[in-house]
Amino acid sequence: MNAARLTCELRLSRGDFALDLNLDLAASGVTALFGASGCGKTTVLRSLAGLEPTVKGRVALDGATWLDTGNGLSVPTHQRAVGYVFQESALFPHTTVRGNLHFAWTRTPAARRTLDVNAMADRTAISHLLDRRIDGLSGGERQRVAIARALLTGPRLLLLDEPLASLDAAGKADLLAFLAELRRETDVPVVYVTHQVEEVARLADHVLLMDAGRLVDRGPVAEMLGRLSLHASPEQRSLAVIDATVSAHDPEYGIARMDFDGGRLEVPLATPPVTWEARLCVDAANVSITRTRAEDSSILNRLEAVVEAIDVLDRGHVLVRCRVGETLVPALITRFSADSLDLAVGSPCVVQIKAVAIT
Amino acid sequence: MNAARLTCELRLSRGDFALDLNLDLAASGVTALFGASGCGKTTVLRSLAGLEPTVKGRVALDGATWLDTGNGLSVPTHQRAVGYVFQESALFPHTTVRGNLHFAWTRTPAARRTLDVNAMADRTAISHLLDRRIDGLSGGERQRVAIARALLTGPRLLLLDEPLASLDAAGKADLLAFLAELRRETDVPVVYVTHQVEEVARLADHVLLMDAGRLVDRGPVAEMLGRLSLHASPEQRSLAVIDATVSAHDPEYGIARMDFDGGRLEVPLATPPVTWEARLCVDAANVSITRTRAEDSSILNRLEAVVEAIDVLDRGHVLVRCRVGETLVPALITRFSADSLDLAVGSPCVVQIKAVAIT
Amino acid sequence: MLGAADLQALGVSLLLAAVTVIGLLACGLPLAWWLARRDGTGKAWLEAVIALPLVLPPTVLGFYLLLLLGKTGPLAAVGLPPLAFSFGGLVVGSMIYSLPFVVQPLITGFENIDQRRLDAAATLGAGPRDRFFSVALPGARSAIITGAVLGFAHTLGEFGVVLMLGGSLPGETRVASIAIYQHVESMDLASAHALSAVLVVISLVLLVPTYILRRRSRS
Amino acid sequence: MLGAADLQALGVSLLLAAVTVIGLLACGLPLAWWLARRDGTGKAWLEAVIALPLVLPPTVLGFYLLLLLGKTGPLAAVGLPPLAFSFGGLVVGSMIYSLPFVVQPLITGFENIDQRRLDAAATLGAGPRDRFFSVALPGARSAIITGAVLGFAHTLGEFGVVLMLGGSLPGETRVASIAIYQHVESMDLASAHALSAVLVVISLVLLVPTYILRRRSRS
Amino acid sequence: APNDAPAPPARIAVAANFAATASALRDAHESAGGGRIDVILGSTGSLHAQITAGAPFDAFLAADTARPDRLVAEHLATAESRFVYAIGRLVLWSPHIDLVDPAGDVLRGEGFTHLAIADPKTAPYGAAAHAYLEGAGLLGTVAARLVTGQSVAQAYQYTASGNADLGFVAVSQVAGRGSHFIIPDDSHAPLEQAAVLLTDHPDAQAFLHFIRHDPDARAIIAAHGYGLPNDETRPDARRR
Ligand SMILES: Nc1ncnc2c1ncn2[C@@H]1O[C@H](COP(=O)(O)OP(=O)(O)OP(=O)(O)O)[C@@H](O)[C@H]1O
Ligand SMILES: Nc1ncnc2c1ncn2[C@@H]1O[C@H](COP(=O)(O)OP(=O)(O)OP(=O)(O)O)[C@@H](O)[C@H]1O
Ligand SMILES: [Mg+2]
Ligand SMILES: [Mg+2]
Repeated sequence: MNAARLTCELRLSRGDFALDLNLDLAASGVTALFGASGCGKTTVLRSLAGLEPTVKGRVALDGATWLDTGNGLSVPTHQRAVGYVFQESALFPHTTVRGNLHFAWTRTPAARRTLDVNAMADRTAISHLLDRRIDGLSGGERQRVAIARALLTGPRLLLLDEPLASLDAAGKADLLAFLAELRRETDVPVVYVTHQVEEVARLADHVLLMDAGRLVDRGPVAEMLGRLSLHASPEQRSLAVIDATVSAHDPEYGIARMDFDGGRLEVPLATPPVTWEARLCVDAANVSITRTRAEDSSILNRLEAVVEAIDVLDRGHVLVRCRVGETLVPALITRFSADSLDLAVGSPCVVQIKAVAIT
Repeated sequence: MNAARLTCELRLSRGDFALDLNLDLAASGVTALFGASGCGKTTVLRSLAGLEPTVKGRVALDGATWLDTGNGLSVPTHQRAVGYVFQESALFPHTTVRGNLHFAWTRTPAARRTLDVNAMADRTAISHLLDRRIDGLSGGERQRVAIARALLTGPRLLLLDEPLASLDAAGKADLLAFLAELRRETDVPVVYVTHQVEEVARLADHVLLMDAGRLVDRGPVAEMLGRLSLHASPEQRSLAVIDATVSAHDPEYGIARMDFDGGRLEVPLATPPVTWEARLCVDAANVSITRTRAEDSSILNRLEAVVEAIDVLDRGHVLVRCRVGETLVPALITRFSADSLDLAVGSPCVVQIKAVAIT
Repeated sequence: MLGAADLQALGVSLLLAAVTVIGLLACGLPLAWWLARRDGTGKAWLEAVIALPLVLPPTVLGFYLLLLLGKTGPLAAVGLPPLAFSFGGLVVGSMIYSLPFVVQPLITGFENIDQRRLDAAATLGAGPRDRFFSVALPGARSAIITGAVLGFAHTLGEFGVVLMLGGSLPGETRVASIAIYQHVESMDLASAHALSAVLVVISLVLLVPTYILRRRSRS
Repeated sequence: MLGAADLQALGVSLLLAAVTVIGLLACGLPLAWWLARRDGTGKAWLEAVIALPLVLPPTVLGFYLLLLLGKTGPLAAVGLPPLAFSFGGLVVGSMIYSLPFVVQPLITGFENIDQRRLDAAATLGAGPRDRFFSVALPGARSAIITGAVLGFAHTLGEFGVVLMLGGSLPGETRVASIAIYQHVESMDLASAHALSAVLVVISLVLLVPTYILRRRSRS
Repeated sequence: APNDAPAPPARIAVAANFAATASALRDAHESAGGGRIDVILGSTGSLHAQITAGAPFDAFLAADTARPDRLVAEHLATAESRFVYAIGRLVLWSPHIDLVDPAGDVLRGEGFTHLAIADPKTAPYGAAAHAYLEGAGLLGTVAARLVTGQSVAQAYQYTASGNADLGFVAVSQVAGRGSHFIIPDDSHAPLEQAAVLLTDHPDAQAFLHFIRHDPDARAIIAAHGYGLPNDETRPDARRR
């Protein structure tokens, strides 16, 4: 991959709030923007889209400079080719769903067009809504329309602000799969704001953690999700993110065998997979640690590991970061357990992961 | 508890969508309204609030009839004393946060007042925003203001439409704790719409599951969350909901001992609890089953149980509902494990729950 | 430059415009609010009727009003005091003539208020009157200022109706627009220019802060 | 009942009102859009200046326009053909006089458009012009209809400016309102009533469907 | 530019108070074979301003002599064409049959609440009525009850509609209804109305000639309640 990058320096101040952010990202893949409410995530997306007139600094994507206030340059929003799903849906109420999609489609240069209106409506499960007016949609339906509309423009940068917030579990899973597919098929860089670690884990390559207008941590998704609990309260879950390939599928039991660089996992999978690559996520709270193998449990996956770090989160919780081959698998356990298992950095151990806890 | 009840029969038709719902609920506690996007949840809340002029049927709360279209009765919204947090925040943009809260406060009869504006702002962590105008708030900040505003009216019925959707994990946890406290302190009935099982588990007493305008299942929260996966895809997680009392707290390890009718659980708890009652939730995917006890694992909680039902969800997944004393603890395991453990209805077994997976 | 009579006429004009605008808002706000919440052809007819005073030449409208509101008119027949040649009559005439300029922007303003805010206010215990005052009025603030400005300015410049109905009684119904007209007709252009200029300056002095105020309320 | 001259005057009136409204929308829409996006006192001044034609009595305004647009005026001095006493002149005069009625509601309408929709349109590739046509115009539809109706009706009833500037030339600048005035002046009240009634009926026939259309566009 | 289209009708600007008479004259002129005439009404002041600004009028029948004189002075009209075509007569009139006594003493009493008058500043009839009231020493007693119309037509409308009990109007307006008192001609400057020709439009010339000399025309003017000048025989003092 050559050096196509998204770089930005953003500075903005607004009452008590000041944004001061320097970024340099690979211009492909999904970057999750994570942080507490009010920390400035929306402001960053708006600045990238050219919607914050008071922002100062520089933004350049893949060689093209969009903002350089030092040199008085600011490319207007409509020439930036960003796709933006706003936090509060900003659909056009004067027309139908089809009208909203059509609006985006007609303004997209032929070269950037991918799916047409009907195909996109199909992929986002809104075909039955095409002739509805916007005020006849439920909250989740609106969100799907907004996503479809943003994707239709074949953007060079996709900005998603909590796009799945009011979707039900099934709808969320469908759209996540669709977004993951897009991520594989195109190399449009995506900046994705969400409060849901699952979404980050599923989609992101890279995670930025913001606080009060500043970047406080960043890293590849596996690293970052493995230590997310360190930054915040234990409510903020850490996750293992494991990129694996399917090596076998047992159609009888609906179980797939997945290989990754630290070993093999068994994961329930009702039907044979369409692609051989998959990303697996495991909540650190669902990973348990033993010193020896227990054989009669329902827990299918037991992996040899080495303790790499032990962080005490509070009096009760300990985050044990285990290395399984090259892969980081964090385990959130009680401090009591950690003591009784006599774990220390470097200890060999077995991490147990229930097959169904792998998603 | 005497027979204070919320009863409603709602019928409404709107294009393809038809609502037809008969309900009879205890008028206290939290009722979660659950269902796919577009199934009519918001429409039900609006109907209860008197905001759907075309709805037909009856609504009565605790003896007072709010709607009886057969007899031409419809109490106007402002006389129904409902607190409503809308799905899309409906704050007043012409005034400040304080103005929004004050609006609610001044219209609340003295007898129904509980917290005043400043105290409520404090509890919902918006004190620092009081003098901001609404369009100077981030998405999550708006949501907190909307919750504070609805709670200020000391409503007789609280309607919450995805109130925590765009909050970060910490904010969500805080507000959930506050709502749970409210639930204990007052006996205001709450109808709570959300797509997040965690929220349901944490708060609800009763769950209604809707599909396409109709009620498809209902029951106490433990029952319902124990079988939620049966209704939908495996993405829809089942949970164990365990009401327990704290019997001891180990300040050294930050672990509390909690008793419930099926035994005892050890749960990480950094500081001694303020109340002795607590509701614990465990994701069925985090519950593992063994036939014998394994002693050296980091898993602290092992409970003797009896298999009550085994449901095959798909080729790969099995939901094993285990009875621990009176409490239902569902375990989501692979069909492979279920077979290799030779589980059948009536089998004795041990359910293992990691302490940190209990939330 | 300006004679005492001109100054007096200016005073009457400003008073008339102020009273007319207040009266128009008092009637127009509830009327517009009511209309904005209605639908169907009945409403369209009523809106069209409100616009009708505009399509008649003012003098002719004044003439009809003179017949209607005068001593021998139907209103006097049912016992109401005749309004011709009195300040009260001018107010009524100006209100009828400026009604559409005030009510139409108000209807549009009220229609634009987000229904969700009104719903929210109802759940917070606000009854219909309360919602009108606490949500609709602030929400339509910009439209109200627009309507008030148009009504005020139009009343200042109004001439035909006022002249026909008022009889140009000095100090009571002789307004600045009549005075300017007299100056022009009698070829006293200097006085006409002076009075026009004063009227324009006073209007600017009143309008500019109003518009600044309207802007401030938006941000 | 109506003579050929009256019918002709009616035709001129309707044509004038139509052309004036079209002209006002053509200038007023961009102007209002521009103003709605501006802020500060400069904007307030401009808005106030737009409202100024209203504060002068129409005949006096017509008189000043006559001086401006007539044979001896500054426009003629720089070589432009004099506009006074021509249909074109009437259009200019009516546009100036009705400008505030059209532009003010438009400004309010444009200001009410949710900024988020404009932002969304920009991210979908719509440039400023495109946003104006595809988001602002549909979003301000109700305000546009209000402005157009006020401008149309006001032009139909306009009298002072038109009489002064147009000179009442039959078939060219004699409009219905002047014809009604002439009937009243010649004490031919029957004709005046008849023409007024026809004007009112035509206005209703035009306005009622317009208002119905405006409503339909909202739901 | 020369073309074959028929010449446009002559446009005669007429002071509004003469409107009805002018229509009758036009009809008579046309039925006597004269060319087509368009009558354009306005206040004398407005019409004068319009003519000054280049209005395409062919002749002007004013309500006074001042504006025609001015036009002559400004070389917009020829002195030869100027003539007095009618002399207005002022009457105190009420639609009530018994309100106005033949001596006009009603003005001295309290028998009315509103007395209508045309604007003395802009309308000749108003100035005449004002002069009469002043001469009769009545101005003080009636001042508070005066309602002023923009023109004599409006003064008439005030009175005819009953809103003013009585008013100073033109004889031409009242046609013998109600009760009246004709104001003596010598109590005010004569209400001479002068006409001028503004172009050499033949129809306009013919029409003015018709008004000035034709016995039928003069009869129509007289029938509408105007006095007639002795024209050629009576030397006009104000003429240059
Ligand atoms: N117009 C404004 N004036 C002043 N402060 C503002 C304004 N708009 C936003 N802010 C503040 O800027 C900060 C950043 O807002 P932003 O919307 O970027 O937050 P966010 O990270 O997207 O939060 P959330 O997760 O709640 O959506 C917040 O503290 C907010 O209160
Ligand atoms: N004005 C309307 N006209 C026609 N259909 C409507 C209208 N408003 C809502 N609907 C439809 O009614 C159904 C129920 O909508 P509702 O808003 O109650 O759904 P919901 O369960 O709250 O969904 P979500 O979880 O997405 O918010 C949806 O199918 C929606 O499309
Ligand atoms: Mg945000
Ligand atoms: Mg909803």
